[in-house]
Amino acid sequence: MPLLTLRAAIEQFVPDGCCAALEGFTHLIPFAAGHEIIRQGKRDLALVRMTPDLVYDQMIGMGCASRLTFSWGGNPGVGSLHRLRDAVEHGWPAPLALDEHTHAGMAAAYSAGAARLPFGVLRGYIGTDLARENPRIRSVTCPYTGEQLATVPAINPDVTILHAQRADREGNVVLHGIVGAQREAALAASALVVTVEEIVERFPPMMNAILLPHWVVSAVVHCPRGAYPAYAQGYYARDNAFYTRWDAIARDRTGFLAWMREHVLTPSAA
Amino acid sequence: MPLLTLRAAIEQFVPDGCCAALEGFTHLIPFAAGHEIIRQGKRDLALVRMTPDLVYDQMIGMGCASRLTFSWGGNPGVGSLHRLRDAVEHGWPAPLALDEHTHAGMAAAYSAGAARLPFGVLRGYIGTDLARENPRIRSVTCPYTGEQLATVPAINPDVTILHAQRADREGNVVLHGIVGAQREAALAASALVVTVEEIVERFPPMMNAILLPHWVVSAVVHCPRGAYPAYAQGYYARDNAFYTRWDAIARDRTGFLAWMREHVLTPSAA
Amino acid sequence: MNGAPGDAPGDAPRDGGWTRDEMMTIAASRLLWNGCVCFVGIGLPSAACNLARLTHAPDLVLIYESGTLGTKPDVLPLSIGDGELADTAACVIPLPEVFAWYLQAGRVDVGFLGAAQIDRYGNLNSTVIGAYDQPTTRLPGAGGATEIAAHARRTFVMLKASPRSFVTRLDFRTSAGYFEGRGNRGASGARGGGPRAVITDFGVLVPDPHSEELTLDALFPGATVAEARSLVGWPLAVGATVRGIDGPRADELATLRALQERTRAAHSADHSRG
Amino acid sequence: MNGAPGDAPGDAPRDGGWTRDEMMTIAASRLLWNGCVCFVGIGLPSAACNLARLTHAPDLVLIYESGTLGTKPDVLPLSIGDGELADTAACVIPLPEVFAWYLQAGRVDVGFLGAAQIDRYGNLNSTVIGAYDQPTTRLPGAGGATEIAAHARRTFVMLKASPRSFVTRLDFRTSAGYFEGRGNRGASGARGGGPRAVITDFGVLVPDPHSEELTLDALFPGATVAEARSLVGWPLAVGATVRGIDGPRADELATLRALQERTRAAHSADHSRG
Repeated sequence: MPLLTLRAAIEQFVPDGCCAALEGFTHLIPFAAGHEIIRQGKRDLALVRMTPDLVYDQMIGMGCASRLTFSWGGNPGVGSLHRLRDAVEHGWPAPLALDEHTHAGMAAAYSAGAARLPFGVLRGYIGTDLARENPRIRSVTCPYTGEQLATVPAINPDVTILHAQRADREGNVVLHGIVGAQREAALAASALVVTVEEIVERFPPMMNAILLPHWVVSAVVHCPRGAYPAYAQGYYARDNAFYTRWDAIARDRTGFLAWMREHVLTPSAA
Repeated sequence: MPLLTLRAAIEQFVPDGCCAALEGFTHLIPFAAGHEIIRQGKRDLALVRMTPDLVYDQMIGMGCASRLTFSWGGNPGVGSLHRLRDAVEHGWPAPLALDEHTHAGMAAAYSAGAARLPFGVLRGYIGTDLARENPRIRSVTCPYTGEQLATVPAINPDVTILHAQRADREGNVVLHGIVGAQREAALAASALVVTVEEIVERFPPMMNAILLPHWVVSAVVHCPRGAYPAYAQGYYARDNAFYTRWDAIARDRTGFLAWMREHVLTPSAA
Repeated sequence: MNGAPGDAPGDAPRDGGWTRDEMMTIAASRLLWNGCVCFVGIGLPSAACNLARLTHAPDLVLIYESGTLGTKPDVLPLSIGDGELADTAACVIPLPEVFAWYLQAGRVDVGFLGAAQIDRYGNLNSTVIGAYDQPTTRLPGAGGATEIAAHARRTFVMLKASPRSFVTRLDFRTSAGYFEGRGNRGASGARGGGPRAVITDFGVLVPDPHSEELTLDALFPGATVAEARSLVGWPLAVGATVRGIDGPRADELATLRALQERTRAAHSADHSRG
Repeated sequence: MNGAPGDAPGDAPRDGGWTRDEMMTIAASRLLWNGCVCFVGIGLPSAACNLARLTHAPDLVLIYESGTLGTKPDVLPLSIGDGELADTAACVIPLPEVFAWYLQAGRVDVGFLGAAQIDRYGNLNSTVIGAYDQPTTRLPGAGGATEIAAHARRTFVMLKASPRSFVTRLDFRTSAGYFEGRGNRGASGARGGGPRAVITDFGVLVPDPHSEELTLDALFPGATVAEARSLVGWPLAVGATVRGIDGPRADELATLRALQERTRAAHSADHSRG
């Protein structure tokens, strides 16, 4: 497991056109990694995440993505993602194909991916029009009871990018707090890049802590505050005020682009 | 969640003929609960466990079981379970029907049970005669790739019995160390009885610890050393010497019965 | 789960010093019983559940879909995954386990839902206004809602009423209520009981036991049948007797306002550093 | 996973002061490379892996199916789930995750297997001797073996030789080797490479690249082709050149014996009171 700079990690593991999951469920959102993807001008990404939020709004608004697999695309507790909406409603800056699911469906798809099964099974998508709009939502018949159950195709990203609290020199990564489907997304991917708040020499044995062992980690990037304005349990709190402010920033194209230029694209922001 | 005596818990939750899983993977084996099942003379149980070991050897040898769902039935690190063998090879003291799986299959079956799905899917049972002998091992076709995958029917025991380190007064139960498929078996069951080393007033928030919340727990039994001769991480070590001695104790019927009378059936042993 | 809206700017106190948002929250909290296991969303449902926990139902079990089980937040979370929820949870588990082992397994007594649109059978839309491929308004989407609607033993819907939100025909069905009514839900594979109450800003609708059509069951103080009819986009059925709901008690109002005051203070603090 | 037998009573030192069990263990340890991820069973494989870790492969990653990842035991475990494995593991995960996310997902480089019987294509029996329904000897069963055999990138089998264990026809096939040989395994859905070496007490067998029949590849010091043939129940194929395996080096033998001495001391301690 190499220790890379953020720039090198994104260059190496996020080629144009790849399928990338920057997972995180409110907590430990890999904002810094998303900003580096924007700075490197990545194009045609098939982005995956249960809850695309501000950093996905930013990547979509900057034209990095051509496809989005997701289950809830909003600004949590605030409202809409205006850049996501603009892409879906008006094709700006580029059309965005949707592969839309429910949380339970995404969870099953990541879990299947982690287990290298081709599909996940759930009692899901009952009475929803989603299955009509998304031909990837199908069904199987139980070989014991004859019941029909919903299926989703496994999600196996080319690269999953996580933010975590700590790594050690060997490349073991530890997460604590709310972990969403991060472990499943990590183990489902061909490559796993983790930005971390802190790197320590060596972890003590961790017993039942949530650890991604070094031999499943492709690269570690030391990236303090890499989840800001989201939070890292034990390190810093969520900047709720920023989430609220984003609503106004992202509402129109010009204001959005100006903000991105100033805060993400300029060298001092890197 | 009521706090019960071991006797009351077994009387209430383990009727004759029920399907019971006393789970544990070397660690936290519910020996005391198994002994109470023997003392109460339960009959016709459909026992389930990935690794039936000494306490299953004892229950089978004492005639409690008519069926066994399992994946590895031995004395770990020592050799055979002579009472299990006698039941299978000679029908003593009663015939024992086998529902035999692999570890991966049992894990998938418990996981399906916990999720209340009717079956589990795995890339499993490849090239083994098990699928020929066990008609419950079947297959489904992936609706995306056309691949055939193995299936197992979900395991949903009437009761799962675990041993754990601690419970609080509310009935929350915490496990640490090797946990096998205990959480899955617990959540798959209709009723969950947990014997514990220790009961504390109240747990602090546990973040990512392995906790079975009080509203999935049917009963807690305060039962120090309830996993002996297996071990409870942080409380006492495994009595490896006893596992070795068991081989000789269980080898013939008379010696076995004498040992059980002295160590399990007599009131002082209760 | 689609967040229900917070206090709207126009929701000024009336009818004795409380707002309709407060009344909705209090009415919903009264539907919860001690010990019940609630799958909670952000916004009004979160306020209602925590109000119940702080008043008559101290042993209410709160599950947020972020994986926080048995959480006891001191302030309301802004997002479904605030650190406060993790800090005060009995435990925090991975999200796939919440959905498979708790929700799908039938271990949730009450699921709360919001939406942009509801129809007369309690079906919900939180996906798009307009056509799916060419939406007028793209909404956040299903999140946990579809499976909450299917698997929670019962659901409560909290949604402010207007002819644009209480509609004859959904633009998109995200989550199932009673489908087309008259037992239709039974054959769907949904194991939960469906919407047992819709708490809106004039009162509460409940499904008719036979037709399963949402029917006016109870009115908040100061609300009228005429007001209700004017806010619902279909010809609203009215129960034989429409109950009057008691206004907020002083302790309910005080507890709720203190909770919201703590929440405002906590969330306006500057967390941009450490 | 079926535990391989420990030191047999009759395994007295010979051929320069080391036993055949020791030679098997050392030969197996030499097949492991630094950093390789091993799925380990109890008995000889556990000794071989830990010997490798303590000699030439310090960064060997050991997984025991009990869920202990990256464990570094100071003494050999008696069971697959000893507390020592949990205490020294990088982390301990639930067993279903080990099998689904690590083994089935192809994240295991080497799986070790034992058995009661092996046939000429490396298929294994650890289930029954005799008929399944009326067994002469009921063995412990598959455990993890079937899926280790299917999914580990390669497997190493450790099994002492006798005409009763190296048989023409298995009584029951628990785990797949090369099926009937000649590429037969390819169509089975097994993603791992199959048995690359069988380490037995006279030397090592490897599959012929074409027929996939197990073929004598190397002999321990003091062992002969005639001895090998006498212990194998089928007409043993012998490679064009049979390598001689170097006897144990002093450091290998010292490290292994110290490990076993620590193990004996630890396991004979009285743990009946915590």
